[in-house]
Amino acid sequence: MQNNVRILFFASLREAVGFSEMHFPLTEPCSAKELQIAITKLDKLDKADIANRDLLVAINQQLASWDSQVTPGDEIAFFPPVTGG
Amino acid sequence: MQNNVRILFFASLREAVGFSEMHFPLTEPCSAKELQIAITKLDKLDKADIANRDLLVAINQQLASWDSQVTPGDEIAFFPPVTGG
Amino acid sequence: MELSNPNCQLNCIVQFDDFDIATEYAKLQLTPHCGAVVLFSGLVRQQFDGCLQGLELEHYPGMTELAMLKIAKQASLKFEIGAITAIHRVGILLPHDQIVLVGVAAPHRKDAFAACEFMMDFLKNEVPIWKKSHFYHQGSSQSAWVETKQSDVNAKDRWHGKITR
Amino acid sequence: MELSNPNCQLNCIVQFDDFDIATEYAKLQLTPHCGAVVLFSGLVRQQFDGCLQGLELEHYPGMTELAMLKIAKQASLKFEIGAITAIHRVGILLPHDQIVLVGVAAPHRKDAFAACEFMMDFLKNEVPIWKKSHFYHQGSSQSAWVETKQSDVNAKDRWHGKITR
Repeated sequence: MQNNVRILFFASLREAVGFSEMHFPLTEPCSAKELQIAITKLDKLDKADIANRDLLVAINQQLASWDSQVTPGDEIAFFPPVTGG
Repeated sequence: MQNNVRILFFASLREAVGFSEMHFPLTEPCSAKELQIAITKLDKLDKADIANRDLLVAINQQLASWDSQVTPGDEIAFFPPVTGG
Repeated sequence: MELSNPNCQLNCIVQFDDFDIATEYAKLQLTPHCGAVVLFSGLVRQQFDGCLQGLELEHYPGMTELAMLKIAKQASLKFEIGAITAIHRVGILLPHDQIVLVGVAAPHRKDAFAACEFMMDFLKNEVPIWKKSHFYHQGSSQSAWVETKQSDVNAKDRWHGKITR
Repeated sequence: MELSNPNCQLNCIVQFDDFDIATEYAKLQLTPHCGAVVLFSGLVRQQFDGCLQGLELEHYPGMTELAMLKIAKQASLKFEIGAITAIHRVGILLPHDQIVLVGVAAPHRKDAFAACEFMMDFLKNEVPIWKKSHFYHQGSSQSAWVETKQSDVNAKDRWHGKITR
């Protein structure tokens, strides 16, 4: 059984974080919001100010709400509002 | 000074009339409706049943209302609702 | 003579020949300050259970061009756009043939879409062109003038009261 | 997995390469029973008083394609259409370059216009692509991430409550 999640950052958030991908230990399901709060406390994400950004979240490549459930093994992406088209 | 108008017919009306163009004597201004009624009485337009058709009228190549004024020398066209596009 | 926006390029043509959408698009693409191009192409749709042989398009030479240009001028005043191209074919057309092209270049997509739809809604109701269908029915060739659709009248009427002339 | 209309051909692509609008149009033109094709092309618009050097487009590989297909499936259920083509470019693009193409073939123009606009309104809000502007300012090269426009959010929101999922 998997015991972590893969976390991706894009665009201005990726630049603020300084890297595009990390793994984070997770053994129990939690909400996307709880995961966001948990990683905000990491030293290496200190300067990215994740808590105070207007972000979207995707779980397994689908846009999700902040109370959606994250399960160990999932791919989670945090990113700013999109500007394609 | 001119003493007639050029009258054009298009599409199903042209087919009903049997020709596409005629001249009609006109020495005084009248309304488009009055002109329509006048030509309806012509023997050669008898079968076209102009009075009972759903027609549009253009005066000098501009869509016009039935009370618009027709002046000697004008080009008048009668035709069914358009179906281009 | 109707007013138009002098900063909007207007190009209205009636022709027997086919048109090339790529050529018209390439011109629109170079319109200054434009980020959006919307193209509408109207095609001869197969009908009569596949028995349509073709469409014959009759028009009023002279007035057709004036009527198209009048609509394009109205669009240039009503929307923020940089160029309009409108080409309408006449003559005999076969199934899948191109009938009409309207292309609009604009800074933003909302105006490009709206102007293109406005052009088509008025072309359908105010330009002196008539279609006659030629088709097979029970073994013989027949023809019938296309009837006006109420949906086309309604499509035009929804713009009323909003038109800048 | 979202439902879609099995009679509607869906073709969604993300690519670095440029696309050819004539090639995509030629495919749409052959869609059975279709009388209307609407194409939208989004271009890199000159900005910053002519000092834009280019746009850099970043995306989320994998999710981008899924998100585009999801919107196309919704459109295929919501409108009476026969085919949708959506191509979005990523990478470095220069002024006047093509960014995105959405093409829709439908029996009638109303659905073709509506589906094309629906696709664009949702592409702008729900597909993970981000633009960064590179421009000259006071003699030096600078860059800035493009901000979301409220008008794009509003354009999407007007469809809410009408969406068949």
